[in-house]
Amino acid sequence: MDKIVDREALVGELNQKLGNCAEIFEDNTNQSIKVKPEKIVGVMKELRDNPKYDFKALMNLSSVDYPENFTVVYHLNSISYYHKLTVKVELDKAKPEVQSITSVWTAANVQEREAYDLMGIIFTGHPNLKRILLADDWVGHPLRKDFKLQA
Amino acid sequence: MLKTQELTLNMGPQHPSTHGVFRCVLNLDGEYITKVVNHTGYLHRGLEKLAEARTYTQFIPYNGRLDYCSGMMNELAYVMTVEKLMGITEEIPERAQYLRVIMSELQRIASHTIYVASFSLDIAGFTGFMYAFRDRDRALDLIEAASGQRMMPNYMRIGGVAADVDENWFSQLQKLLDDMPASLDEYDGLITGNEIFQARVKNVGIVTREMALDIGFSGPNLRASGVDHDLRRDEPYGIYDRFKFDVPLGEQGDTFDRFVVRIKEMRQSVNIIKQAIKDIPEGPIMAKVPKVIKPPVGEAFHCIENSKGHLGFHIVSDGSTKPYRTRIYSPCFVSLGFFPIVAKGQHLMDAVVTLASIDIVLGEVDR
Amino acid sequence: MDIFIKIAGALQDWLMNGMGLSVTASELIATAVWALVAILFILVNLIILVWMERKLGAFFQMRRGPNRLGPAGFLQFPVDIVKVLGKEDIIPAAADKPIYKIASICAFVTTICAFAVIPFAKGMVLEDLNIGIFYFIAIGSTATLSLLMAGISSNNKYSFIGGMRTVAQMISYEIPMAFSLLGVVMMAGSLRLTDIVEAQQNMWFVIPQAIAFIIYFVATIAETNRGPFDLAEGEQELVAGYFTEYSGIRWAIFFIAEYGNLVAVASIATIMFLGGWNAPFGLTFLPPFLWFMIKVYCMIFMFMWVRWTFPRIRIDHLMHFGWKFLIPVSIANIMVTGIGIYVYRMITN
Amino acid sequence: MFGQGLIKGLGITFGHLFEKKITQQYPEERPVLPERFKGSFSLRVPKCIACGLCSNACPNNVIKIESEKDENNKKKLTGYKMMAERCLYCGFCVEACPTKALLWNHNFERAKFFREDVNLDLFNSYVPSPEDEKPAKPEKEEETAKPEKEEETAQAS
Repeated sequence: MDKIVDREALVGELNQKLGNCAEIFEDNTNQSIKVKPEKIVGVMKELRDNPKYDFKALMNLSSVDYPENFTVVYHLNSISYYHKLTVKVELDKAKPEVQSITSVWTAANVQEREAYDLMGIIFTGHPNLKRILLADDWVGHPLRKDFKLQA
Repeated sequence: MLKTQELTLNMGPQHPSTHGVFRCVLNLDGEYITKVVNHTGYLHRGLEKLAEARTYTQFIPYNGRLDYCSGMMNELAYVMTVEKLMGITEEIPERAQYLRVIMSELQRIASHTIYVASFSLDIAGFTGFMYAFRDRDRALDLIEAASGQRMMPNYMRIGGVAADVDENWFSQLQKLLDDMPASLDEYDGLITGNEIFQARVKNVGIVTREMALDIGFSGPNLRASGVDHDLRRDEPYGIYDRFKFDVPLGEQGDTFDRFVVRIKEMRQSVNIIKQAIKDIPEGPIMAKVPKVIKPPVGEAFHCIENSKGHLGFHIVSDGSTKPYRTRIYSPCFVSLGFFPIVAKGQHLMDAVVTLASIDIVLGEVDR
Repeated sequence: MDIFIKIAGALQDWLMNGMGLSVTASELIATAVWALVAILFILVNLIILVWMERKLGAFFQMRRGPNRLGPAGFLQFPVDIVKVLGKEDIIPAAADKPIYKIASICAFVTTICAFAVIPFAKGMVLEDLNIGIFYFIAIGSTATLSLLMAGISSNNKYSFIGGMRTVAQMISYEIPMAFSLLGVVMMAGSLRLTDIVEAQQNMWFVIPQAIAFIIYFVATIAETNRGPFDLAEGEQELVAGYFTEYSGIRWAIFFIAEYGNLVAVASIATIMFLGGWNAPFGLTFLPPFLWFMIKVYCMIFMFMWVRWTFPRIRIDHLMHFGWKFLIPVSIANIMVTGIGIYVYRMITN
Repeated sequence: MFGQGLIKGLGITFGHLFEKKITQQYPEERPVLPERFKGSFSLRVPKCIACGLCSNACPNNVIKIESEKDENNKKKLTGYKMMAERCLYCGFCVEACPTKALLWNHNFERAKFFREDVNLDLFNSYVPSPEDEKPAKPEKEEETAKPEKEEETAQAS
């Protein structure tokens, strides 16, 4: 199956370089780490530029509306080592704000706009945080669990 | 000195070369583009939200509506993600695995021929369009014979495939495979080798290696920029590790490379299918999966090499029969972000070619 | 010699003697009748041409083409014209209405005018001008104006860009076209089209003027706005170019004018390079008029073949090709022709 | 040399000029449909046991079943409507049918002038045929789904 990074070493290195920012996140995939929302840009830059990890490409930027929090999930993929890493950021239900990683990967631009559009997560520092799929005058964020499906 | 003024041109949503209902607002200085703003969402159907209201099995047919040019592969990506979530990836029967490979490569041929066709049409070569559609139709005929539908096959199932195919089907497939190289040579002669075509597409819309990774290109677009990365070879899913094939690469990442890479890829697909036909065993085509699918709590992200790039599904399960969250990572949507960057400074005619070269399907962009 | 000329003579005779009209009046009436015949000729050709374009396009693409109305779909276009006549004539609210309305008619008129000097056979010409080819080129360039009128008056951005492209393209390609014809004129020693045809009785000018023929061929494709030089209509980026806003019969007139132009330029190519009505290899069993038409249709087949094979060229390449390649080559061709004629005269004298 | 590609292209198109045409003259020439072709639905009413599995399997709530209990406390079908205007043609209903009462047919000419006309009323439009009168035996519900076998036998009958 997927090659997975040695998470303990990774978390240790990140914490050492950027201050206390990351921890191992236990789930069924065994490839996730949790990062503090205000440190995400630094962590991503490190993951991209550190030749040991070499995550040159951001793949998926997903967001999940869990009952207790919003989670933004970044799936990273290395095209040289072919290993994978899932970076999770847990956000407050009342104020879902996270730093935008557009400066790290341009690919995040549209995906962050989509996450804002459908899930209502605010990406601070995004150059153009507007609705991308829905109409500009749409009310609400449809992928949230409290959004009522009609028809 | 005469006063000049920029022209704002709304290209789309109804426009011959925006491949559907994509709209971009162009600022033109003469015929040169100074600014592009993308507007998507005209085909948004809320598939991610719909998935939350369907059971795992019931969502399979909706995947054909994502990228309607490569329905088989979308379904494959979805069912493989669910299988990963359930932990039954290893239990898929051999014959089903082979059928999956054959079908997805067949669909790749169909999808790439549509790319050749629409690309040819976007530089006003109508005849190339018809030749490519002739071959696409034969591939679709085979998909229809196997699944019952041409474009939205609903053929993949969680744990296998829906239906088996017989000897007659294989002999027809063999005929298509025998004819395909000649057809590809025909595209090369009519389109690729044409000097007017080359003058139109070479050195247009160049995406360098670094830029391609930065803007999230994947699949053929990424390989056209010279990045040697193919999920089928590097992180083989299913049984792709059993086949030998080359991964064609482009040199400088212009529209010409993106076109040529796809034509070469079709040759490789033919190659893969030929190997698969030779080895395909008899046997069951469905694994033993419960009738009601209830994956354990957790999440899974799986990515396959779709015809447009890496198509991924991120499914979060809460243990019930319906997914808690389904996120579709669509290659076209991410790739489309490159258009405002690359089209700046281009001629209007080049912008059309640039847009056509990344092979967007609006069903997947807007979901 | 030819049945048409006999009819013409008989008509004029009848008008003068039978009706008792004066010579001027009878000539006026006869000319009006011939003009009408010319228009009819264009329209009949048009039906064949549109049918041929559709069929050929379809055959190149392994389709069947129109095949429902009439034998092999031959009546498709006449029926289409009837349909188009019944359509609403939409004029955009923001359009410059008078110009918008007359633009399509202007395009048609210039096409008709071009036919005035074209000799279809010996004596079968409306007006055998002594500056025939000059007249043809002059009339041909005015067609640009009507397309520009259409493009600007529509008040549509696509039309506007299309109109601008037309002007740039047609004016640039006017020059190599005229220059390529100059070599032939030098060899024939006359601007009169009938004289040029007579001069080709022994050898068609396509042989000594092969380069000029190719230049003329390319330049006329651009002149008639056909693929691969159909930038003005550039469907993929400009929707339909200068006639985006046109509908109904106004659109159809543009369409007719385009095909009329095609016949005109193919006729000129036949007259200038392919020996006009002269039968090849002494095969005189067919009447000259038929030979002329066969040659014209061979030319048109070439135009269609090129159109259905090649993709569209980019506008800056088009300009470079016109100004940096075709014009120098055509000028060189004139010089070589001049030297050749000079040397030839020196030898023969 | 410049122009070689152009001439080659011209050669290719000329080669196809007199070739056999590949298009179909549709209304006169009927398309050859594969056996599994999903055109429209037909319901063999006597075989239907009104179990509702098809309706459950449907992703889009297309199928509306009306049934009543008869004297033996057995369900009897009294209405079977398909809102085909929102049907995905996925075929899950046909796969789910335990008695092979619901089948695909090859009637693909389904275009109608009004939207409502697309919907199918399979119960009322049923034409009885002797083959359908064989006693309907509900198959044992298998633990594992084997739709491929079901489909094959369904088409064979």
